[in-house]
Amino acid sequence: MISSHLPVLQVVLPLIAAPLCLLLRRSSLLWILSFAASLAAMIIAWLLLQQAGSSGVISYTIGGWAAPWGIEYRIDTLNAYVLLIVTSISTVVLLAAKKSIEQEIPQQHWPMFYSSYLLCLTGLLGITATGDAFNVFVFLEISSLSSYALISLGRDRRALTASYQYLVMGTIGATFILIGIGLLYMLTGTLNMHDLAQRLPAVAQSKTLLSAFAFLFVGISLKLALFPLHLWLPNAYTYSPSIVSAFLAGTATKVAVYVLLRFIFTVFGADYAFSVLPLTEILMLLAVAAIMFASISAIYQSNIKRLFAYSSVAQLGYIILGIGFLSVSGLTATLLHLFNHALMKAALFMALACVLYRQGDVMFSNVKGLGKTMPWTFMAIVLGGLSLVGVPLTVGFISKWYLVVAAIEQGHFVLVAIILFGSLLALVYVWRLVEQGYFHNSEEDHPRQEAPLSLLIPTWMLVLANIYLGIDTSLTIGAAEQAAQMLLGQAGGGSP
Amino acid sequence: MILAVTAIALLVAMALTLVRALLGPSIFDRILAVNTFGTKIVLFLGVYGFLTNRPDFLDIALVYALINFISTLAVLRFFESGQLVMPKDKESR
Amino acid sequence: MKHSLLLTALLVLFWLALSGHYVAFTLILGVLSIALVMWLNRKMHISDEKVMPPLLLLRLPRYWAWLLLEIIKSNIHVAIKIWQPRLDIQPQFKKIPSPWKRDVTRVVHANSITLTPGTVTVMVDKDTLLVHSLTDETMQALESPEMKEQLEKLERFQ
Amino acid sequence: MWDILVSYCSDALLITGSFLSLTFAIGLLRFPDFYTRMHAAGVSDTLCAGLIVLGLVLQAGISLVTLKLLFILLFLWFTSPTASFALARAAHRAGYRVSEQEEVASSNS
Amino acid sequence: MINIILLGFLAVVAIAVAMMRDLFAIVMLFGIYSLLTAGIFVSLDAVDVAFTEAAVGAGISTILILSTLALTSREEKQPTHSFLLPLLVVLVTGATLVYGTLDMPAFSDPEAPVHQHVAPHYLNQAEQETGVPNIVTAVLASYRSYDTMGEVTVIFTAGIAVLLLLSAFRHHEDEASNLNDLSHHPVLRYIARLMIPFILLFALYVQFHGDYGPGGGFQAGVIFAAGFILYGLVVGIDKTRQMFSESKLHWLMASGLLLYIGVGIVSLLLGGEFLNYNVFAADPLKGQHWGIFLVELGVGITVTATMISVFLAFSEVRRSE
Amino acid sequence: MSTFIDLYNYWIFIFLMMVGFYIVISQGNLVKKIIGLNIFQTAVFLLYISMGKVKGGTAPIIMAGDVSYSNPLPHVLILTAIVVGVATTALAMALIIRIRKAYGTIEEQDIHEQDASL
Repeated sequence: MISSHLPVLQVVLPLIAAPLCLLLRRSSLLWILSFAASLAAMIIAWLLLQQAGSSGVISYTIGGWAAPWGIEYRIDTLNAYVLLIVTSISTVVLLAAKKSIEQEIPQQHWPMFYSSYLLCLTGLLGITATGDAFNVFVFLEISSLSSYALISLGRDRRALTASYQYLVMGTIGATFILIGIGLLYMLTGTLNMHDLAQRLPAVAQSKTLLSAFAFLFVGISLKLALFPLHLWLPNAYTYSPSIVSAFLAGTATKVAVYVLLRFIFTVFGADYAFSVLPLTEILMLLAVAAIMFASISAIYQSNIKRLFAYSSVAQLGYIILGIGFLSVSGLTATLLHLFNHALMKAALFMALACVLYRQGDVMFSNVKGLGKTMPWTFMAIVLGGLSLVGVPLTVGFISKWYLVVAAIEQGHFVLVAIILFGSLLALVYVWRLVEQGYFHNSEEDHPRQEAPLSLLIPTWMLVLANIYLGIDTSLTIGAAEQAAQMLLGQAGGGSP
Repeated sequence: MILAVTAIALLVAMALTLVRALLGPSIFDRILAVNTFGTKIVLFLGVYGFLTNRPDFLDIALVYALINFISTLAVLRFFESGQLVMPKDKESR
Repeated sequence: MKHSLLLTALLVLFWLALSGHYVAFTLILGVLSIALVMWLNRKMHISDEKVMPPLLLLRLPRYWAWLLLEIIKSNIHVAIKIWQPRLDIQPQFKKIPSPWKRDVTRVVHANSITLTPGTVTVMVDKDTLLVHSLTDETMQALESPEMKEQLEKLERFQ
Repeated sequence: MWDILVSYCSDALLITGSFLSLTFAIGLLRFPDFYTRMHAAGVSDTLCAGLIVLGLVLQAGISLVTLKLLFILLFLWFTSPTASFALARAAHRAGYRVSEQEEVASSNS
Repeated sequence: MINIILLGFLAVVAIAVAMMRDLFAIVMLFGIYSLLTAGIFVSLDAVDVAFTEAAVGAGISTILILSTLALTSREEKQPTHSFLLPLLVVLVTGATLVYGTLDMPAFSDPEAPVHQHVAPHYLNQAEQETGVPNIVTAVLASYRSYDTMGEVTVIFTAGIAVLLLLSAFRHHEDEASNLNDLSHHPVLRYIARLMIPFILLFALYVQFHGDYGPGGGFQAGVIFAAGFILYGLVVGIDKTRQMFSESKLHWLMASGLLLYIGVGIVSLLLGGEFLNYNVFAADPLKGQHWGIFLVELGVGITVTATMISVFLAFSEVRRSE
Repeated sequence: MSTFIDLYNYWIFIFLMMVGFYIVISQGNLVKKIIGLNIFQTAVFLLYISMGKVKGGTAPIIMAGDVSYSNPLPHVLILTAIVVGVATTALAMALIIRIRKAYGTIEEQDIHEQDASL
C-alpha cells in the first residue's frame, strides 16, 4: 500500500518534520528528527528511481482528482534521478551538520534552523516531483524563502545583504516564471505539464508562446545562476553558514537545471525550443562565457568559499553546455555533471566547514600549512579540487569526458578546446590552494588539530563517492543515459 | 441607471482624492487622502455589488469598514512613540 | 455581566446578519465562534471595563437623532462653503471644556465633534478638548448649550 | 405605488450622496491647509456614506443585505472619526500648525 | 469600462511611487494602490482575490512596512548611478510582453482557450463533486488543495524566517516604554475595544463561510490577526505578548500546518490518495465537506498565528543598539 | 483598431509591470525596491485575473439560473500568489531591519561603500 504513495510521501515526509522541529524543545531530538526525515526521503527517492526505471512513468493524482483538474505528481527516471541527488546530498550534509551548527548558530535558533532546512528540502523535492506547472512556482517559493532565511544566518553581516540580493533577484526570477506559466495557461487552458506538452504544438506559431518561453527561460536562468544572471550566487554561498553553503551548492541550482530541462524538453518539446529560437547558440554562448568568466574570477578570490562559489558558476556553464548539443551524449554529460558537481561541491563546502570549524574563517591565509595541521580535511579539499579539474579516476573526469565526446560528435572542436582550457583554469585555482596548504607554513605554529570526526566522516564519504563513482560508473551513467534518452525521445512531441 | 451615476460620481471623487494624495504636500494630506479613498472604495464596492446584482459581495466592503482604520492608528502610534521622525533625531535618542 | 450579555446579543445579531445560512452546522459554528470571541474578550479585558461604550450608545437613540440632525446641518454648511467661489473660512484652534467625569462621555463628545463636519477634535486632555474648526459658525455650534445639555444627559445615564 | 415611492427615495438619496461625495472631494482639493482639508474629506464621508448606504438599503428591501449594509455604515461611523482623530493628533504632535507656512510644516512633519 | 478607469488610476499611482523620494508617502500611495487593485479585482469578477487583497492591504502589509520605516529611515537618497541600463532591461522585458500580447485572445473573449479546457469542468462539475457553490473555494481546497498546502507552508516558512531574523533583537522587559502603545488615548481605547469583538467575529464568519461566498482560511486568518494587531497598537505590545507567548504561537503555527498535512495523511491511511477527502465518509460529498472544512481551519490557524507573531516580532525589535 | 481595444487591458498591465520592475532594478533604497517588487507582482496578478474574465460573466459562485461565470482557476492561482507575495514582503522587511542594524543605512550604495572599505 505504502509503495503506491511514495511520490507524495517523498515530499510530505520532510514537510511534516518541519513544523515538528519547531515544537521540539530538546536539541538532540531536533537533529535526529531532521536526519531521519532526510534519510527516509533518500530511501524513497532510491525506491522511486527503481520503480521509474522498471515501470516507466509513475503518475500520482493528489486528492484523487484526475490530471488536468487536480495536481499530478509525475515521476520518471529524470525526476527520480534528481530527487536522489537532492536527498542524498541533504542526508550527508545533515549527518555532518550537528557540530558545525552548534558552533555557528546560536542555540535559540536551532529549532527554526532545522525547520527552515527541512522546508528548503521540501521545496526542492516538490519542484522536482510535480507534474503541474503552477505547483512548481509554489514549491519554488517555499525553497527560496527558506533559503533566504538560511543564508541570512551567516555570521558576517554581508550575509544579510547577500540574502537580500538573492531575495530580490529570486523574486524577480519567480515572477518571470509566473508570467511564463500564465502565458502558457492563457494559450492552452491547462497547467498540467503533460497536458501542456500535448496542447502546445497546436499553438506553436503563436507569438505569445515565444514570449512565454522567453520569460520562463530568463526566470529559470536567474534561479539557476546562469551567466550573466549569477550575481546573487557568489555572495549567497560565501556568507551563509557552511552547512547551508554545502547544501545549497549541492542542490538548489541542480533543481533549477532540472526545471529548465523539464520545460525545454517535456513542456515545449525540443523541436519547438531548438527550432524557433537559436537555443543551441544561446546556450553555448552563455555556457562558454560562464566557464571563462567565472573560472577567471575564481582565480582572483581571496576567500575560498567565494572561490568555489565562482567555480560553481563555471561548472553550471558545463552543465548548460551539455544541453546545447541536443544529443544523447550531451544530455548525459549534463545529467552526469548534475550529480557529480553536486558531489564535489558538497564535499568541498563541507571540507571548508571543517576548516571554518577550527580556524574561524576560510581566507587564503587560513589555509597556509593546512596540509600539516588538518591533513585529512585538506586532503579532502585537494581531492575535491582534482575532481573539479576533471582528473581521471574522479567523477569530474567522467562528465567532462562525455562533454568532450558530445562536442567531438558534432565537430565543435573549439568547444573541446574551451572545455580543456576551463579545466586548466580550474587547475590554476586548485593549485593555488595546494600550494598554500602544502608548501607554505602557517605564521603561527598551530598544533595538529583535525576537525571532529562527525564532520570529517561525512566529508570523506562524499570524497570517496567522488572517487568510487569515478571508477565504477555504471550506476550514474545508467540512470543519466536512460533519462537523457527519455528526454530526447520526447523531443518529437509524443508521449513516452 | 442611478446606480451607475453614483458609481461614476464615486470614481470622480476618487480621482480628485488621488490628486490630493499625489500633490500632498504634507504627509498628513496623503494619509488623509488614503483614508478618504478607503471610504470611497467601500461605497464603490457596495454600489458595484448592486450594479452587478451580486450584493453578497458586501463582505469585501465590510472588511475595509472594519479594519482599514488600523493602519492610520499605526501611523499615530509611530508618531507618538517618536519613531517616525527624521532619522537624525532618532539617532540621538 | 449585563454588558457581556448585551455584547453577546449584538454579536449574535451580527452573525445572523452575516451568515445567511441557517442550517445546523453553521449555527453550531456560530455559537462556537461567539463563545470564542467572548472568551478572548475576557482574556483581553475588554468587557470588564466599567462601561461599555457601544451599549451605552445604543441605548441613547435620542442622542443619536440629535447628532444626526447636527451632522446634516453642518454638512450643508460646509458644502456651501466649498462651493462658494471665494473661500470664506476662518480656520481656528480652540480649547473647549469637556468637564465629564467619565471617560466614555468624553469619547462620545470628542467623536461627535469629529463626526460633525467643520470641526475636528485634535487632542483630548483631562477636561478640555482641543478642537479645530473650519469657520466661526461651526465653532459657535460646539459651544452652544444644546450640546452640553445632551452630553449632561449622557453623563447621568447609567 | 409604494414601490415607486421607495425607488424615488432611493434615487434621491443616492444622487444627494453622490453630489456630496463630489463636493467634499472638491473641498479636499480647494482648502488651503491640512486641517481644513480634513473637514472636507474624511469626516464628511459620514453623511455621504450614510446617504448612499441608505439609498442601497431602500433598493435591497428588507433582507439580510440590509442588515449588512447597516453594519457597514455603523462601522464606518465608528472608525472614520477615530481615524480622523488619530490623524489630526499625529499631525498636531508632529508640529504641524496652520499658522506656519506649508513648506515649513511639511518639512518638519 | 470601470476597470479601465481604475487601471488608469493605478498607472498614475505607480508612476508617482516611482518618482517620489519620501518613503512614508510612498507607503501611503501604496495603500491606495492596494485599494485600487481590490476594486479592479472585483470588477473582473475575482471577488475572492479582492477579498484577499483587501485583508492583506488593510490588515498587515501597510503596518509591516510602516514598522520597518519606523526602525530604519524615512527619506530615500537620490540614486546616483545610471538609470539607462535598468531602463533598457525594462524596455526589453516590456517589448517581449507586448510582442506576446499580439497573439493573445482578446480581453474577456469567452472563446479564449482558457475558458475551454479545464475551467468548464470546474464550473459544471465542481458543485456536484464537492458540494461547494463557491467554485474558487472548491478548486482551492479540493482540486488544487495541494497548492494550498504549499501556500500554508510558504506562510509558515516566512513566519519562521522572520522569527529567525528578528527574535534575537527583542527588547528586554525593562526597555519596554509606556510610549509604545496608545492606551492613554481614551478615544482610541474605547473604539478599539468596541471594534475588536466584531472584527474577530467577522473573521470567524469569513473562515466558516468560504464555501458560500468570498473568503476562506487565509483571509480569515489575516482579519483575525488584524483584530489582535489593533489590540497591540492600542492596548500595548506587552499585553498582546502576554496573551500570545512565543511558544504558544509556535505551537499554533505548527498545528495549523500539521492539521492540513494530517488531513492528507489520514486520507492516505483510509485508502485514498493524499488529500482525497472522499474517503472520509460513506457519502463523498460529506467527506469533501469535512475535508475542506478541516483544511481551511488549518490554513486559518497557521495564518493567524504567523501574522500575529510577525507583527509582534516587528514591534518588539529594539530601536537603539 | 479592434486589436487595440481588445488588448488595451493587457498593455496597462505591462506598463505597470515595467514601472514596478524599473523601481526594483534602478532604485537604491531597499524598502523602495520591495515596494517596486510588489507593484511588479501585482501587475502579474492583474494579468492573470484579466485572462479569467468572461464578457457578461459574473463571479464564479454558483447561483440559481442560467448565468455565465468567469474562470475560477486564475483566481485560485493568484490567491496563492498573493500569499507568496505577502510572505516575501514580510521576510524582506525583516531583512531590511537587520541590514539597517548592521550597517546603519538602507541605501544600497552606502552598503556597498562600507563593504568595499573593509
